[in-house]
Amino acid sequence: MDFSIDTEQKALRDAARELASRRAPQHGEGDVPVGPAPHDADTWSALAEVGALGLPFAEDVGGFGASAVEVSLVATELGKAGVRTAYADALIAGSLLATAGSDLLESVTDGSALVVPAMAEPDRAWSITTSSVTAEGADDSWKLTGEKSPVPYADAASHVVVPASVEGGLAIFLVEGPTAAGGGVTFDGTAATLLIGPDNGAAALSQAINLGIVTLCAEALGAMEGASTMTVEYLKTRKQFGVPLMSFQTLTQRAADMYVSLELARSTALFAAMAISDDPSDSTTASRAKVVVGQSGRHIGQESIQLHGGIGMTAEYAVGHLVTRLTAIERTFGDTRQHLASLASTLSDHEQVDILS
Amino acid sequence: MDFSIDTEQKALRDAARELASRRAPQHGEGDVPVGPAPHDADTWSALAEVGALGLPFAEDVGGFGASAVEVSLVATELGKAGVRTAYADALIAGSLLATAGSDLLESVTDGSALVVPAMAEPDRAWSITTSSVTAEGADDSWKLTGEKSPVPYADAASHVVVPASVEGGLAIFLVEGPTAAGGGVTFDGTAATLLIGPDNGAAALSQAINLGIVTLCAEALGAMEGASTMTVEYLKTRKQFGVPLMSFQTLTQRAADMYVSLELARSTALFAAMAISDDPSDSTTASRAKVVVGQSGRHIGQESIQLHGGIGMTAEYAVGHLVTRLTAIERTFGDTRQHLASLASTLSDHEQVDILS
Amino acid sequence: MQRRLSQEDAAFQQRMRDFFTTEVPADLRERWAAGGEPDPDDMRASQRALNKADLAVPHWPAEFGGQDWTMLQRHIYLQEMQAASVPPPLAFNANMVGPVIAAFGSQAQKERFLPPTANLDIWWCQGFSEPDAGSDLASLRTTAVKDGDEWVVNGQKTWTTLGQHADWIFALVRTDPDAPKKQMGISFLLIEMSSPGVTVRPIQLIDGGHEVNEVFFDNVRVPADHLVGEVNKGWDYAKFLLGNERVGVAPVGSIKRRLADAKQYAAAVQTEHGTLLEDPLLAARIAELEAQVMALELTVLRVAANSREGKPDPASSILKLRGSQLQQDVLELIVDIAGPAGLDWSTDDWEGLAAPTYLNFRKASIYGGSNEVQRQVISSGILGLRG
Amino acid sequence: MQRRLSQEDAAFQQRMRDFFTTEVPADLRERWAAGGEPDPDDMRASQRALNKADLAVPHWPAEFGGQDWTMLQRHIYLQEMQAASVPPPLAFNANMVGPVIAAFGSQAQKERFLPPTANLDIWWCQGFSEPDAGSDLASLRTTAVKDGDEWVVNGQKTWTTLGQHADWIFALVRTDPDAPKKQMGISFLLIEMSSPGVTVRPIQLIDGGHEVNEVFFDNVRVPADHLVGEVNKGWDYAKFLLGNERVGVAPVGSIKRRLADAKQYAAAVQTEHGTLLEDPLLAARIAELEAQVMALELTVLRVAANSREGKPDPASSILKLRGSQLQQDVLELIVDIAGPAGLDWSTDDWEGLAAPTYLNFRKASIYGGSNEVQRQVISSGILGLRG
Repeated sequence: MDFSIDTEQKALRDAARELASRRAPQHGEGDVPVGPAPHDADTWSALAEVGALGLPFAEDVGGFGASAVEVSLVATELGKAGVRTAYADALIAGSLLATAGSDLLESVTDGSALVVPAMAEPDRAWSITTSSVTAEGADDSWKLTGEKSPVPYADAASHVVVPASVEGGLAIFLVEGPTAAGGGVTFDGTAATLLIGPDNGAAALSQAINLGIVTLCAEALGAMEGASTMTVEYLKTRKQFGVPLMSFQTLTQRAADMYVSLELARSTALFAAMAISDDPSDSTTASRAKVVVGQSGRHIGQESIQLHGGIGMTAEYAVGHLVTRLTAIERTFGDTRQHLASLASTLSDHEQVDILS
Repeated sequence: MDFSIDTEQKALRDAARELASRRAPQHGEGDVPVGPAPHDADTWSALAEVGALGLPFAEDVGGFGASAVEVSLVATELGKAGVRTAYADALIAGSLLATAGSDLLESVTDGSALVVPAMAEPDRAWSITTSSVTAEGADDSWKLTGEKSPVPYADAASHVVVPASVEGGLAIFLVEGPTAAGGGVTFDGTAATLLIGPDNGAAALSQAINLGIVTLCAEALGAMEGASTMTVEYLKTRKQFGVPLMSFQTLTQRAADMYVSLELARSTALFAAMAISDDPSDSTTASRAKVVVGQSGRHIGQESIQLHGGIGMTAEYAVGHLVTRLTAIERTFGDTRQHLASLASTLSDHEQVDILS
Repeated sequence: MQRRLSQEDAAFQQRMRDFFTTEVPADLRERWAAGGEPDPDDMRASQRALNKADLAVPHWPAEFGGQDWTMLQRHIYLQEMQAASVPPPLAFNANMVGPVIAAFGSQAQKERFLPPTANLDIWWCQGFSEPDAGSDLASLRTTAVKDGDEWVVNGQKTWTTLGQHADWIFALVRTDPDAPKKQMGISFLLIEMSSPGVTVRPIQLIDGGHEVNEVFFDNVRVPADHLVGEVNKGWDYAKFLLGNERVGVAPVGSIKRRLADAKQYAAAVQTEHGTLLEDPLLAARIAELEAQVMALELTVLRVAANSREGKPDPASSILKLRGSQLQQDVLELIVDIAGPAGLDWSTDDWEGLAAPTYLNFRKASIYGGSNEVQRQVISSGILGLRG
Repeated sequence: MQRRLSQEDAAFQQRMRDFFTTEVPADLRERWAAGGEPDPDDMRASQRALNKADLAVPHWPAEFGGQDWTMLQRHIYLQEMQAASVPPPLAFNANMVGPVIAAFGSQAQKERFLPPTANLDIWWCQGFSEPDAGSDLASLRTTAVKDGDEWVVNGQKTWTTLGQHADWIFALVRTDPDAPKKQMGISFLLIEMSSPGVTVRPIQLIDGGHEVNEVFFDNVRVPADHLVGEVNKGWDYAKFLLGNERVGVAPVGSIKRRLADAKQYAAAVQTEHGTLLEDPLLAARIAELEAQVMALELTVLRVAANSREGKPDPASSILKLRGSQLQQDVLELIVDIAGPAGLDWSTDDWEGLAAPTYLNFRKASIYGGSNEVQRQVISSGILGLRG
C-alpha cells in the first residue's frame, strides 16, 4: 500500500493542472453559463494532447498503458479548476471499445472521435443490469429500439455506445452519428454495431462503470478541495461585525469538519483508483468510494455555500459552480443510496473490509 | 387543535411533579444503582394514590375515564425527575385487560396487582404481529409454550399478559404468578387464561402498544427536558480557560439545536397523546411520534453528555442516568428504524400528513 | 388538549379551501406549483384576487383589510393557500413594509400606501443588506443627508429580492453618522424606484435565475415625508419588521406540497423491483421527512398559540431554522428521485428543475437571518446563554 | 501509488497474524473480545507475552525494545493485534510515560523505569486532569514544593483511568506558582502510588464500572530524582506525550472487529422477513459504516506515511475525531441490533453489554482531548483559522 506518486505521475499532474487553469471558466460580472456544461472542443483537444484520453487502456488496443491512477490525477485537476468535460463518459465508452477490441478506440484516445455512453432511460432509475432499449438482429446487422435520456454530450458525439437488451441478457452496441434531441437519443430501428454480446455485456459494462466512478470520484475530490480552500480563505479575509469570520468558533469548527470529510474522501478516491487499476472488476470498492465521496460532496458542498453566505449563491463566484458540479456527480452512475443498497446486499460475503490483502 | 391544559390537568401534573420529586433517585458520592431500575413498591403505591394507573381506561371497566393526555402529563414528570417505573408496561397490560373486560383491571388501577406484558422474545426482533410462543387449548383451559425475554418487571409482577400464536392468529393470554428467571419468563405447558381471541388479538395489542408508545414518548420528553435544562445550566456556571463555557460559540450553537429538537419532540409527544385519546388505533401517529422522539432522544442524549464533558459520564451526576433511560426508551416497543419501516410501507395511503382534519 | 378542530375552525378551513381552489384561477396555481422563476403578473393576479376577498393581509389592522383571526386560523389560511399552490401575497408588502407603516407611519402614509400595498398596486422591495455588511445589518453605510425638505441618498444595497419588478423600496439609511452606536442614527425611508439616480443591477445566481439585485443610489432625492416614524429610529422599526417576517417564515404548507410531489414523482420512476416509492431506503427517508414536517407544523401551531399579539415569540427562530432545513432536505430528496434525469437542466419538467431549485434554496438558511444567527437568537434570547 | 502490500510487508503481516493468533492465549483473547471491564491480569499477561517477543513497545528506541518499523508496519501490527482481540499494551506505559522517559529522562531513569514499563511490571496511570480544569489542563493547581531533596505534593487529580490498578502515577504538578504564564512553572513528576498521603477514590460511571478515579495527594513526599527532565518544563513534555498519544488513537482494528461482530449478531436475530442482517435499513447502515471505516483506515495509512519521525502529524486530530465518532456509531448500532434484549443489563452476553458499552464509550469524544479541542487543533493548526 503506497499513496505516493512517482515522477512521471507528477509530470502528468502538473500538465493537467496547467491545462485546467488555462481552460478554467471565468466568472466575472455579468451573466455566465450555469448548470451542465456543453462540450468544449478546445478543452477536449488539449486533453487529447496531454494524453489524458487513452491513459487506462492497454497499448495493444490503442491506449497509453497507464492506469486509473493516472486518470484520477488528471480528473482531480479538472475538478479543482471547475473544468467540466465528458472525461468520465468518454472513458466508459473507451473501456467498452477496448473490451470489444474496436479500432475506434484510437480515434477516441487521439480526440478525433467523441464517443459517449447512452445509459439513462426516461422514468427509470439508474441501472446497469437492465435496459428498456431492445436490440434485434444478428451478426453485422442490428437494429435498436427505445429511448436513452438524458445522454450527456450526445449532441456533440460522433458515436454513442448503447447497452441494450437482447435475448440472453445485456449487450453493448455502437451507433454512429446519433441523432440527439431533447437531451437524449431515440432509437427507432436504428442501425447499430454489436460491440459485446450478452455473455460478457453486463460484466464489461460494470467494469467500464467502475472506471467512470473512479474518474468522477477524483473529479469530485478536486471540486471539494477547491470549495474547501475557497471557504477557508473566505473565513480568513471576510469581516463581519468588525472582526474576521474566523473569529466565530461555530464557523471554524465546521471548517474543521469539512477538512475531515475532504481528507477521508481523498484517501478513498485515491484508493479506489489503485484498486480499479489492480482489479477493474472491483465494483465493491467503487461503490464504497461513491458512497464516501457522495456523502462528503453533499457535506462540503452545502457547508461551502453556507459558510460563504449569500456570495456563495452567486454565479459570479466560483464556489457555487463547484457545488453545482458536486450535485451532478452525486447523481451520476448511481447515487449514494443505490450504491449503499448494492453494498448492503453483499454484507455476508466478507467478515471485515480488508484493504491490506 | 388546542395544546393548552385545563385546571384539572394542571392539578394532576402538579401532583405528579410533587410525587416525582419525592421519589427521584439521589445521586451523591459513592456507588448508586445504574441501568434498568427494579420495581419500587412505594413509588408504585404513590402513583396509584394520585390515580395515575387508571387514567386512560373507561370508568365502566374500572378506570378513571381520563385519557392518554393525562397519562402523558404524569409520564413527563416521571421522566424529568428520572423516576423509572413500569408505568408504560402496566398501561399496556391495562389496555388489554380493559379490551377483554377483565375484572383484574380494578386491581391494576388501585395498584394492588402489578400486571406487565411479556412481549420480547429471544433472538427475535421486536414484533407485535407474530410470536414464537404458542398456545393450545379451548375455553377455560389454555396452555402456553415458549419463552418471552426480557420481560421487564416480571420478577415483581403478580400477572403477565402474553401475546401468543394460536390457530387463526395472535391471541392475548393472562398468566398468574409467572415464574421469572434470567430476566424472562419461560412457559412450559403453563396454564393461562384467554383474554382476547385471534379475531381481535392483533388489533387489541396494537392499540395497547400505541398507548405504551405515547407514554414512553412523554417520559422521554421529560428526560430530554431534564437533560437539556441541566446542560444549559452547566454551560452557564462552569468555567474553563478562565471563562464560562457559554463563551464558546460552538457549544451555545449546539445548545440551540438541542432546544429545537426538544421543542419539536414536545409538540409531537403532546399531539400523539391527543391523537391516541381521539383514536386509540392511530398507529401511524404513534409511529411518527416514536420516530421524532427517538431521533431527538439520541441527539439530546448524546449532546448532553458531550457538552458536559467527563462529569456527564459519572453516576453521581443525574444527566447520565437520564441519557441511560433515553437509550432504553428508544429500543422499547420498536426503535426508530422499525417504525420508519412501518411508516414507509404506507406512504401511498395519503397524499400529505393531515394534522388538522 | 384537543386534537380535533372546533366546528368553527373546521368551517373556516372549508371556507379557505373552497376559496383557494375555486376563486384563484387553476392555470395560475399550476404554473406556481411547477416552480421555477415566479411570474410577476401571476403574483399580482393572485394577490388581487385575495385582496378582493379581504384575504391578502389578514394580520393588518381591520381598517386596512385585516381580519380578527386566531393564530390557528392564520395557520389554517396559510396551510390551505400553500396546499392549493396559490402564490402568497408578496412578503415585502404584506409582512414587512405594510405592518411597519401600519404601526409607525403617519396617518397620511397609511392612507397613501396601505391600500395599494395590500393590492400589490405598489410592488415593494427591501433595501437592508449592503455589500460589506451581510448578517451585520447595523454596519450599513448608505447615507441620507437632509437638504431642505428632501433627503439625498447615496450608497448601495444588495440581495434585493425581486427588486427588478419593484415600484418602491423601503430602505435603511444612515441619517446620523456621528451616533454613538452603529444601531443608532439609522432611519427607515421609502424611495420610489423610478427616482433619478436609482440603478438596479440583477445578480445572477447559480441556478441561472436573477431573483436578487444590487440597487445603487446616486444622489437620489427623497421627499422628507417619505421617512417612516421618527428620524434615527429606523433600527427599532427594522427589528419589528424582522420579527414579523420570521412569524410567517416556516413554509410548512409549501414543504408538505413538495413532499407530496416527491412521492408522486417517486411512484413514477421504475426500478428493477417496482417503483422508487417502494425502495426501502428512499421510502424510509420520505417517511422520516413526513414525521419531521409534522413535528414542525405542530410546533408552529403550538408556538403560534402562545405568542402574544404584536410581540413575535422568540421561538419563531425554531421555525425559521428547522423550516429552512426541512425545505432543503425535501428539495435534495427530489434531486435524488430525479437521479440521472436531473443532469439535464434544459427541460422545464420537474426533473430539469430539480437541481436548480435545490441549489436556489440553499439561500433559505442564509437569507432573512442565517441559521447561525437564529441559533444565536435561541441560545442568547431563549436559553440565556450569553458569552 | 500501489494498492497491494509489498512482499516484505505481506510477510510481516503474516508474521504478526501468526504471532497474535497462536502466541497469545485464546481464552485471554476471547475474554477481551467479549468486552466489559478489562481484567488487569489478562492485560499483564498479554503485554508480557508481547514484550517477550519484542512486540510491546516497537516505537521505542531500539535499546529498550524498539523495532525499526515503517509507519505502514506499525499500522499492520496494530490492525492484526486488534483483529485477533489481543489486549494492547497499556497506553499509559507504552505510548505515554515510556516515550517521555526515553526522550527526556536521565540515563538512570531510563534504566530504572523503561524495562519494567515495557513489561507492565510497573503499571502507570496518568495524573493530568484536575476537577476544575477539564480540557484546560494548564490551569492545574496541584503543587509540588521543594523540601530538601524531596518534592512535597498536595492537590487532586481526576479522570485517572485504571488508577486503582496502578503502581506509579506520572503527574503534572505546579512547581513555580509565580510563573508569568500558566503553562510555565509546571513539572513532570513520577510518584509511587504506595507513598503515604496518596488516596485513590474510584468514580462510578453510568455504565456501573469504575475505570476512572480521583487521586488525592496530601503532603506526599517524592524524591527529587523522580522529576523527569528539567524543572518547570513539564508542559513541553506533556505536549510531546499528548501528540504521541493521538497517533495511536484511531482504534481502527477494534472498530472493524466490533463491526464484524455486529454483522454476526444481526444475522442471528430473526425478523418477520428473515434476519436483521437482511433488513434493508439496517444493512444499509452497516454498509455505510464499513465504507466510512475503510475511509478512516486508508486515511490512517496515508497520513501515517507522511508524518515525520518524532513529530506527530497534526492530521492525527482527524483520526481522533473520526475514530471516536465511528467507534460510537458502531456501538450505537449494536444497541439497536440488540433491541429489546438490550434492556436487561444483568446478563453478560453481548445483548446485556450493548447499552453499558455504548454509554461508556461516549467518553471517546471527551477524554484525551475532546472532539471540540480536536476541531480547534485542525482549524487553527492546519487550516490557519485563528480567531
